[in-house]
Amino acid sequence: MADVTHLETRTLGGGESGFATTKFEALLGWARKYSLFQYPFATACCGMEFFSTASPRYDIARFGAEAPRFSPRQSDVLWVVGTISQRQAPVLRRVYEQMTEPKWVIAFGTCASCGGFYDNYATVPGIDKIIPVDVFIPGCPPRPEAVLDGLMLLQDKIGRCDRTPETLKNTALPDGAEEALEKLYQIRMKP
Amino acid sequence: MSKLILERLKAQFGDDILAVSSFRGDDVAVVKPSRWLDVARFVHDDPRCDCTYFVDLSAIDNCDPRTDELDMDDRFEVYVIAYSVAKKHRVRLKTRLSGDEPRIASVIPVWSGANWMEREVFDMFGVHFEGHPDERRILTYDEFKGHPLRKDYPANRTQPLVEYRDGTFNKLGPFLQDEGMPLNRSVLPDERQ
Amino acid sequence: MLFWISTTLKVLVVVGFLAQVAALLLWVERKQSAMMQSRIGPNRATIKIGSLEIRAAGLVHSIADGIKMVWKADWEPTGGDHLLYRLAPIVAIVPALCLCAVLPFGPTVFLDHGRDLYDPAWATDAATLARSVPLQIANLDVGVLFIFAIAGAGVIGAALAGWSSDNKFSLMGGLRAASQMVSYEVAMGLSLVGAMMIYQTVRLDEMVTWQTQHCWGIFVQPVAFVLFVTAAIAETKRVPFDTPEGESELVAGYFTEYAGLKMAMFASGEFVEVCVSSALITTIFLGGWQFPFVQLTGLEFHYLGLNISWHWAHFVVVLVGFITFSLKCAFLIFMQLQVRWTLPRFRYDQIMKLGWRMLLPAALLNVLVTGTVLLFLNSGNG
Amino acid sequence: MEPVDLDFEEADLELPSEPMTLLMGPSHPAMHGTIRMVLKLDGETVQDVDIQPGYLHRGFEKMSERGTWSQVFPYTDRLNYVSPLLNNVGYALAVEKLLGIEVPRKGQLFRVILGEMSRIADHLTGNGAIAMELGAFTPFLWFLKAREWIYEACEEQTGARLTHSFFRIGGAAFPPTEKLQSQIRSILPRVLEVIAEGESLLLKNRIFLDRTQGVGILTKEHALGMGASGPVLRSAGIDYDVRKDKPYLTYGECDFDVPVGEDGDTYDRFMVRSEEMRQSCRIIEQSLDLMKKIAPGSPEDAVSITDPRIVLPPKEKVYSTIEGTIAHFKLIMEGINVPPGEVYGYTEAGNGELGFLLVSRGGGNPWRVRVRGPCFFSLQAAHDMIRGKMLADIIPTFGSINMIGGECDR
Repeated sequence: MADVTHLETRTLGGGESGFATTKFEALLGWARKYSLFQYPFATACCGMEFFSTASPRYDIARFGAEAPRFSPRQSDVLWVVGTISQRQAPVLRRVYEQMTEPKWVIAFGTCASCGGFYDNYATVPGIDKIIPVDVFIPGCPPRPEAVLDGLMLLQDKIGRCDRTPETLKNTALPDGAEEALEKLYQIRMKP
Repeated sequence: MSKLILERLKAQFGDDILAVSSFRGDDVAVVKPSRWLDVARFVHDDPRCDCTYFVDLSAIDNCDPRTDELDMDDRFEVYVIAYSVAKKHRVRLKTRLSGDEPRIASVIPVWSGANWMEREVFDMFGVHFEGHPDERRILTYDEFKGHPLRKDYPANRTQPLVEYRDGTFNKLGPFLQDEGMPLNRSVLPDERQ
Repeated sequence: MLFWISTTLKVLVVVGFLAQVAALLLWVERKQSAMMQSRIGPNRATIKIGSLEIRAAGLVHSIADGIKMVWKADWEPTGGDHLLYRLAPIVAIVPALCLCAVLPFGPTVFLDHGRDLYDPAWATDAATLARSVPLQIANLDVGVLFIFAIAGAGVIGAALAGWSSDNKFSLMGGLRAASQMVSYEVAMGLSLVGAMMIYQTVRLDEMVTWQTQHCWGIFVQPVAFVLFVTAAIAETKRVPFDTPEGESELVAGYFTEYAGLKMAMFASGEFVEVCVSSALITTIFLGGWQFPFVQLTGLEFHYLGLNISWHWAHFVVVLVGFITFSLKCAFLIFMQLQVRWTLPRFRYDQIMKLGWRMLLPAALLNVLVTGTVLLFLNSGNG
Repeated sequence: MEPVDLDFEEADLELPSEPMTLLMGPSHPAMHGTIRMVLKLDGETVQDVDIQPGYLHRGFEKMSERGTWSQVFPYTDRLNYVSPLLNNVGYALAVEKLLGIEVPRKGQLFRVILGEMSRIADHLTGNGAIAMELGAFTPFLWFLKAREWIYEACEEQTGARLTHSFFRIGGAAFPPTEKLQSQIRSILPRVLEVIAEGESLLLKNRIFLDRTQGVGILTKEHALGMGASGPVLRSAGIDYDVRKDKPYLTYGECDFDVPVGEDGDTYDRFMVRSEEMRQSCRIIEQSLDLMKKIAPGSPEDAVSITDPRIVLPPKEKVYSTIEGTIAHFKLIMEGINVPPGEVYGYTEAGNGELGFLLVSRGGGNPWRVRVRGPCFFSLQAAHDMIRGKMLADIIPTFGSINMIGGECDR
């Protein structure tokens, strides 16, 4: 049985003060948090849900993570979207090294986080074997809502200047959310 | 399904067609390795077969490392599927190769599409194709040792190109060998370690 | 003394405005694309002052972008030419800023206008002119020619960036940018020749004066207007002419290897160029700061049997002129940004074909037709 | 006028011009993250290209040999992840061919309906990607908006947005929900409207036409020899659609057309895809009507067969009866006992003929599962579509093949 204590992760919400931050650092953190240029390293199935997250319904642009920059020099967040095979690994490593500081990495989906059910000769069992990761988003593929949650978790961490790896956790729906969703659904389904 | 192609093949090549069968509507002809290219060309060029559409080319490893010798005869079955768009019939040609230095003629002169498929078979099974212009690995990388789809290659023997980071991770590692798997996974001998 | 004070003030205002314009246009572009794509667009960033939360409909995101860019780590390629690499973004943005020097962004301000407000003759009086401030930083005799000379230097920035980055994608982007900008400069210059023949001047303020007295340039030179707008979009390297930085082909084109502030300079240089080209189009074809039927003394409408003379105070005339100029520019900028989200991009050779085989002959033809008509009219008169 | 440098031999010059080698990908925005192209460029012209797939090779075929027959389903989802349900159907039909069984009528119609929904999602993404890669971002997002509605309907039926693993050997996991008819009927007109809207932005646009027409031409003979299939083959003018040529499920009863192109260029592939979406809508409408006609309670009115050796018993039986528990245990732990044999089952998936060559040696595990991923073949044909064209032409050509990494590299 694995030791559970080290699995504890911080939940969304902040309010922790482990780091002595000056006003200037707080300002930088604030700016970085709302100006995340992303590098989508989209390889596999999760890429479809990554598109969905950018699509009109979920609109990742609301969080300031709009501009995809395909040049690693100009990007802040590396989204590793999908399975990383052994053949792809050097490429990923290179792209990570090419990014300029400060940089963050999000492991999007189970395959990127731990290899998923591709436990074989071809795949890397989790990108944190190769590069450091800030946020793990579980799911195969994760729903866009989970992706947005993961992005918010990252923003929260950036605001706190916190670099420990974290995993997105299940959060319960607030009261009345299900009824509201059902109502929304009824409205949307009207011909 | 008409068995026209199989009859034509038998009439043309006689004993070089080792066996024919039609299982669930799939017409299969097993060919001697030495006549592989000739049969393929016949199927493609013969106006009554007219199989100009290249469907698939791959291989099957028939060796069970728990019971069989690795260099057994008939270890690899290479097959090619061809289809006739006009006549709407298809045929599967097969040939059997020994496990020791498997070698067969390339069918690229007949169907140019066989190029990547033969590279894939070479990559996955180690079957060499004589006359292939560009025999490189295609799905795995050049540094890869062995041929992953051979039955004696353990499924989870990785050959990383990038050295794994050491250091502590604040999360669970990937699934271990015996975690979360059904009881009857066919774990081959050296996979157990 | 007045000259130095007013010039310094004007330079500060114009450059200060252009420095902000990138952030503003970034916001406009984002929100506009969001509207077209039935999205919401950026809206999460907030500035908290006490209990007050300012979101400004996502404008705060642009501020965050700016701050982040400044403190993003800089990077330089190990190969390539380091001096040129550092010089390139400066060369890219400075010409665009220089262009603003000759653009008249409002009517001349007369400081002692109170002397004789409604007599049209006072505007040409020598004493009045001595105490006047034209809303234009430098009133050069060469006017339009200065613009072509300086705008031509803009290409060097892109080419240098592509060359010194030590990256093949950058190199191709730089080459594409250079050839495209040089080609379109020809069509751009020729398209204005017709307008210059009609206005009989190359000075921008006199062009506006001509349009104030007669009619807007777009009505006498419609072909030149279309050609000039097309060439101007090509010069700013925006969709559909954005092959030098086409994302799906060349990753980020000539500034692939630029990070942080240097990349921000390229990006904002592009927005400044959009702004300047809009101002130029306004000045040459849309009557500059002139509001229809407004003369130096106020509203003058003497058509269709109506005779309306509504005298305004001088500062109102100046204000109306300035606001008109800004609105016209804003409209053109908006149009240029809108093109970005609707059109696919050209292929490199198609751009060249369009430039050399369509725009250039059309511009030459325009010169010919304008000349013939002018000759015909003049001979008829005299 | 004679060229000035007619006398010069390129090699004699002090600085002879040489072709430039350009590595494109795998992390290039247009290469979908999984393809690397090594280009030999003469200025902007592509002299030669070496297309290198394999960056998403995840060992599908090896993994299939390790599990039971049913455990392959989740892997098939991730082959062509744009239209997972079509892969599910393809694999299920191949295993059923090996077993020699046929699914009840309602199950067949259900497969057709969900499969065609998936096909629409696939083509929406593919066509949107062509537009996006040409720089027109807006139509792409409009198509994504429509795709969301399809995902929503699929989620309602199967419980998952993207990777459904819904169909089973011998049927489906669940019968259709009550909302099936109303939901799909309300979605289809709106999807068609979005398609028309997106096309109105593109098809009357001179730039789009110039960029796609006459670009990336694939000739008939070449397409046949290369084994290209689906929209890529049909755009080259060959009328081959598995749904018509060897009807499976209930496609034989449906009235639909197979759009065929003429030139085999990028524009034709775009048009074939968008026409196929309209035909898919027709198929779905007809299938919904056919499904309504099934008498309730008749043997046809079931989505799965009842053979306990193949289909899992209902959950209440598993928990309440010993027979149910044992059947469930045997099926899960040992897998479905498939008799020895070798079949090639093929269906029309989003990108063309999706074939599964299955070899069974008896017992619960497959001996060999070979997938004929249609993109792998189309991508191979891309070599000749790209060579000799310009650098910028690679992007729409490659986009119109609709290369899906999971299916191509497996």
